[in-house]
Amino acid sequence: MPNSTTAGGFLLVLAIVLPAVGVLLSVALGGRHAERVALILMPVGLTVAVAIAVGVWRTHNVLQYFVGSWDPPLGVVFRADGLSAAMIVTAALLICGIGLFARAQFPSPQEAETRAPLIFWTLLLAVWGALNAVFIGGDLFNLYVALELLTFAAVPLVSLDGRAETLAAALRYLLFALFGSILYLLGTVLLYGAYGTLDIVLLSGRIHAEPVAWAAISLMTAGLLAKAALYPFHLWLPPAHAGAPAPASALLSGLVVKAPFFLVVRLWFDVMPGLADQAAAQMLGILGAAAILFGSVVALRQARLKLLIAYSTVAQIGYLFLMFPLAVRPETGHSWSTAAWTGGVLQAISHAFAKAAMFMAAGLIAEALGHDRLAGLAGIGRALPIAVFAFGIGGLSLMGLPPSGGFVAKAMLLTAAVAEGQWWWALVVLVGGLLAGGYVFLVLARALADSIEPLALLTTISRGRQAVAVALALCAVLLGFLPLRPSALLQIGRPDIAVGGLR
Amino acid sequence: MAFDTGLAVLVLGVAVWTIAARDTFAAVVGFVAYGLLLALVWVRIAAPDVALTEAAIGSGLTGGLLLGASTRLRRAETAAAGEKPGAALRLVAAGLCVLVSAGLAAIVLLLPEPAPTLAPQAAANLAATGLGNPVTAVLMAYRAIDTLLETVVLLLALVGVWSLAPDRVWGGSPGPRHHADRDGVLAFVAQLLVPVGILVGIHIFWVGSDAPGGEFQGATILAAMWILAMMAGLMDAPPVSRRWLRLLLIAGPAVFFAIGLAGFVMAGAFLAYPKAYAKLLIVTIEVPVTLSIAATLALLVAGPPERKPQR
Amino acid sequence: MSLALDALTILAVCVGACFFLAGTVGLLRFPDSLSRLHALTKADNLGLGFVVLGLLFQVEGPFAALKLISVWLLTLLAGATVTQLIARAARPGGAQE
Amino acid sequence: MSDPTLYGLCGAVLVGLGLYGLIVHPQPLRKILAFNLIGGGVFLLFGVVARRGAAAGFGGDPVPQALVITGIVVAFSATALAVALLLRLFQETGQATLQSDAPTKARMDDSQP
Repeated sequence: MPNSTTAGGFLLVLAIVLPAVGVLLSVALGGRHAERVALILMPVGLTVAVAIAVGVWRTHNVLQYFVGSWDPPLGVVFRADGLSAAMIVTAALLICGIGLFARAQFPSPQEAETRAPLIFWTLLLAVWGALNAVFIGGDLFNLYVALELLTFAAVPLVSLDGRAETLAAALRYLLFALFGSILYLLGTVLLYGAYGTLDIVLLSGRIHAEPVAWAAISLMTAGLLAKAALYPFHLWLPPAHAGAPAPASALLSGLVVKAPFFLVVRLWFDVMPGLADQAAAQMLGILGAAAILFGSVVALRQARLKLLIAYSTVAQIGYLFLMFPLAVRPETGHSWSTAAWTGGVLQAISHAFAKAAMFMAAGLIAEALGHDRLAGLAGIGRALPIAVFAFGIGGLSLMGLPPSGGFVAKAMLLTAAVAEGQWWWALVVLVGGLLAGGYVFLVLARALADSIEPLALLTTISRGRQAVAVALALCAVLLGFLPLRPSALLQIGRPDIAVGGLR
Repeated sequence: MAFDTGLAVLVLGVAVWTIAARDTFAAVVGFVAYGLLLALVWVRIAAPDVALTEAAIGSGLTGGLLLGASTRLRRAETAAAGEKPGAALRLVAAGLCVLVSAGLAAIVLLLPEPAPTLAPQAAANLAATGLGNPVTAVLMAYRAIDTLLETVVLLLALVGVWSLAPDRVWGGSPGPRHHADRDGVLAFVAQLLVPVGILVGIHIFWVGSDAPGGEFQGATILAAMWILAMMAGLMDAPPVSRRWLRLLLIAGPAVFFAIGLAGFVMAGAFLAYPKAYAKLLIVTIEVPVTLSIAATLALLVAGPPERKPQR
Repeated sequence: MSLALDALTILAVCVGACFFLAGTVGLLRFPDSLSRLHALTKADNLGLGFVVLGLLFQVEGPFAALKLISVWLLTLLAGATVTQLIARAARPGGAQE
Repeated sequence: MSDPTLYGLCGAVLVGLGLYGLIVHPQPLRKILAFNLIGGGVFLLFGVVARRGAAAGFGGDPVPQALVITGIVVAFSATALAVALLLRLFQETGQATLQSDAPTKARMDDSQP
């Protein structure tokens, strides 16, 4: 680990500063210009994201920036390893897609400023900045501020339409998120009290297996689980994600819930590498399995498309946590732990693309029909073929069928489970895939059925918006062409696992 | 020691009251007392900067906000109180919470001796910042990025609050219009207190670089004065679409970002200050930040727009 | 000299504390809002006045003294205002806008 | 027992108390109140950590003290957002509860997302 700012480290600063300055500009210039600010920043931000990934890939080392030239533990460090780079690029691609998709829904007003466009475009940029801050944060308290930034940007998106039920959903979301933050902060306090630093790298060198560390990590993990909506903390998610406008749902389900998951990975594999407890990891796996089964079964019983997709998010989040019992090995360097780790991270990325595409498709369908009741979907496959196609290939990834990112991810989890003799996780993966197949086909069968009377669409849906949904779904498919082994990019910056892990 | 024990018992007593009180309004009153007592605790553990913040924001602003909400919700609160969970669940919850408290208490007793600290490093680098108050040095130099993101967090919270306005009143002013009763007590006290308060706020902010105080504490007092002036009807809350208001809100973070980025050129890093000008630059940041925070805090208390804009 | 000052301080602060005590007893024991307010403000204003007076013997320099006196004055002002507002709300017929 | 430890124990109990309130109170306003109570406890624990780290002529470690100031401001903005949401919900429904969503469910089915 280099002990000063690396070349290209300034890119990390830009990844946070650009969206944040965009937020300020949107507020200052007002709702008539907020969309333009966002559209100008999108390609710039995407370039920065790709540049970060290229930098990490070419140097085969972490990018690092010492903010204000202060050394940790006094100062704050930004760090991007392979995992951060992958997440940053994912976020940038999705934000660009969501931005393009949302233009028709939140157009700039011609004359006086209106509420929804100003809020949406400002918060879209805010979510972006907050996500980047989470992905590159190297300091636990700075990460707390980033998490709060994310919460405050995400919650108002839920209640953008001001209906009573979305207000209630937003309030419930906020209460869960605040509960999570305060637990996270409590853990941070204990770690500082015991080890005198908040810097992740310094902390990983000082932390021991002792009660303080256990308590701190448990509190932080519990808090993050509440934010990530892992079963049984999932209660807030379905109404919030289903009630939000489609672009916001895509953002929330695709990206926002991944941030707390990302931090759990940071805590378990970077803050306390090799200390992680097998029993605790099994516990996380059990919660994940419960989420998969519960979420999928409830999704099957939904009458509304957006709620179905939201419950499917509850289930898919469960897969993310299957990586802990499989990847946490006190004896590091085991190749299967690397496979499971990569599988979990790939699941996060491919689910982001697939779920965003599905929410977009659902939004378009709802916009065209004026409702999203499953019972009234007949004939929509003919009217909006591209949107339904996007939903279908997004669903492919959720089921874990090839070729899709979801397939690669789940296959890795599966092989790891079999190879380690923890076959029960393999069973969960398979059953979850079958159930996902059930609810995806449930929707497709309805959508592709012929309607008895000709379908009257409320509005025409532009091809461009359907194309965005397809493009994101295709990204999830493209991930399926990755080779079925630990990805080299994701391993950068984690020497302890990579030792025997890379083939 | 006796004083500390008494204070701790008092804090706990008020906290129990806040949780156990039947009436929400009474609970909020308990919370305000809790905040003030905590401020006293902060003085006892040698953190006067935090004491000021706790008294001003933790107790004052938060308390005022919650008091206002509890009076508006009075009817609904008593109705909702009936949904209290059964005794079994409460017992389980109590057990869980006792467990958490006991665990935390054990950890407090287990904390290492001597305690790890960054105080020596903070002291060693103090000269480079030109500041005398180490807490301000942490906020404005060592961990300036936290404070910078903090100003954005505040702005986002305000955007979130504003987002709750119904569309027909967008662009209008927050809250009900308070009519000035020129002979009223509130108008009288506001006329008398606001100038004094502004002076105190500026003073608290200004001494912050070398003594307890700083931008957050000063800004809170300024915000309180603005709220008082609005409540007394001396001035109306500004419509949220006003350009000057928007610029006032972003001025702080904008200058912070600008000087931070200038650090790339001047001192070779984001948010770094060249030694010779460090204090000057920090004060240049703090002035607009204080104003922006004051405006944001006051508007957060005022709530979302509720009146149609007048065009 | 300093002993005399200390004695004065102790005396004044004790007198102030007595007023606080009386005010608190009144707050708890009096039957209705108006008489409670009556007890509270009279006692507290005087009580705080004595405490400030007592502390004045200990300060260094006129500026600190000024600060202490302004604390008292501001509390008086705030107390009087809040009392007025509460009394108005408690008056039969309630608050009038 | 030194006074920072005493206040540390106090903070531990405060966290538990607030947690209890957060779980058992059905009213959102009481939950918000309980959240602030926990916040006070967590900040106090951080203050105790700071006090224990007194060195170099400072009465406490300035780093945690500064972080607590940031935390208090964040907690206030969170409270403001939550209260605004709650008041708006009350305006719309005449209720201030998250539990009984029976009336909202019926509307959810035929309302458009």
